[in-house]
Amino acid sequence: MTNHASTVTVKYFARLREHLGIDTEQLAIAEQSRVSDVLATLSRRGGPWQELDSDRPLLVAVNQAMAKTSTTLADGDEVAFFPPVTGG
Amino acid sequence: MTNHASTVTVKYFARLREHLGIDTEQLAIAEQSRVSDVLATLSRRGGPWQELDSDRPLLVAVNQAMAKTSTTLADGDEVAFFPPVTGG
Amino acid sequence: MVIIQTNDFDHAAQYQALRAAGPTTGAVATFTGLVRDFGDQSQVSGLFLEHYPGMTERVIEDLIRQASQRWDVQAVRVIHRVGELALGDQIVFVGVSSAHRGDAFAACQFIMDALKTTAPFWKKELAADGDHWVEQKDSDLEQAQQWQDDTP
Amino acid sequence: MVIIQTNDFDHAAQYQALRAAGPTTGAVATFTGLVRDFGDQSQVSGLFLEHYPGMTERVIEDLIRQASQRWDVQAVRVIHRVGELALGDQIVFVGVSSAHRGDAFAACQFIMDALKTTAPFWKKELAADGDHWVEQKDSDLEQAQQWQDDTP
Repeated sequence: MTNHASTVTVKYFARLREHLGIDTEQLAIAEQSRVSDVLATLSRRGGPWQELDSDRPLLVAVNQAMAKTSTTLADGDEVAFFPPVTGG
Repeated sequence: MTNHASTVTVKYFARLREHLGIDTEQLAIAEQSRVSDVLATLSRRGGPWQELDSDRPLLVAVNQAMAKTSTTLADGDEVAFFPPVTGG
Repeated sequence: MVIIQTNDFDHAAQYQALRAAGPTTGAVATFTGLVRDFGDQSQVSGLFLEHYPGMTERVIEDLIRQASQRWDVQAVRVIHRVGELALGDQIVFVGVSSAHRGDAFAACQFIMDALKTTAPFWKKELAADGDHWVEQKDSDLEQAQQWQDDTP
Repeated sequence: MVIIQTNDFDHAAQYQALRAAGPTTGAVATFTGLVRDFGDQSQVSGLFLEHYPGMTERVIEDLIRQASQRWDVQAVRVIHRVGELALGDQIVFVGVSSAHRGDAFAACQFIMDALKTTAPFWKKELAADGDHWVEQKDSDLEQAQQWQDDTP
């Protein structure tokens, strides 16, 4: 049984935000979860969420700094998923 | 005896203009004269003019385009002598 | 100085602030990006720009820090607009003042190139036949990559 | 557009003209050179700038032609002041508009670098301990040289 010891804020931007129909949510995660665990959890919701587990280029930031799927999360972290950036 | 068949306008700029105390003059030259001939003629005036024959960096333009000491001059040409440029 | 805003900005005021950086300021380089009349698809009528508030400012401030370590830079000003923009509108301003022109040019171009690939902004092109999110360009990645190979 | 003048110029008006180059203008790069508080010697109070009228315009127009052949350039504006200038005064403006930022940056920097070594301007620094003509810098020659090695 999973130990829901931590809560992270998850944010979605741009095409991903529109596709999932949500811009932010609170998510309970097990201690020592990695970004890849969060992605697996989210993609199990099915429907548009399966895109999170696909090959489509997807970037992740943890606490507003670029991160990797192997990054370990702590209670209160802010995790953001978004497509490659296209500003300027 | 030199054949004074052509006349050129000679201009001097910047440090050179101040050093020679002149900014422009008309000069009679032999046909088929080169820029180097003009420099030799001018430097024979002595005093500050000898600088024209020295190693000091000196640029030359003929009809407002950069030229060489080997450039041949024609009647009515505009010859300009000046130090390396320092604008901008 | 980094500002993210929906309103338009006054280019002249930015330039004058850069020019006034100090008596040893000899060079001011500026770059301005405008909404232009073509994109991934044709008939673009405007743009919608989304960003990640907080992270955007952090990323750009870090780029300014990197530029200041690498080049002789006296003042840097970056403004990026978000929200809905029309054709011809100003999108982004990067301005750098320095004692030397080479440093002003390099720092300005570095910040702009790096901003395009690392600052969390996303552009959606608005068009008569439907809006669409702009895809990242390989040329932008290559342009940003070159600064990692160069030694100033 | 090349203008040599003794009067100051309006940076904002130059930028607005470049910005209005057309609906496909996506990038405007500008460079401005200012009289700064140090030179070959210390205590510079100002500059006197001399030029070769006629040749100056030809040389700069040729640089603009070269830039237009090498890069995608929509409008170029160059202004260079001559006569007596004070500390902090604007000396030179080079502005380029283009569809693409890389072209705007490159053309702007190329014209500025080449102008410094090929346009017939001469600077005299005015100082309390005597005026003196500025010597050409090796760094300027090297900066201009690099454009001959590069392939855009």
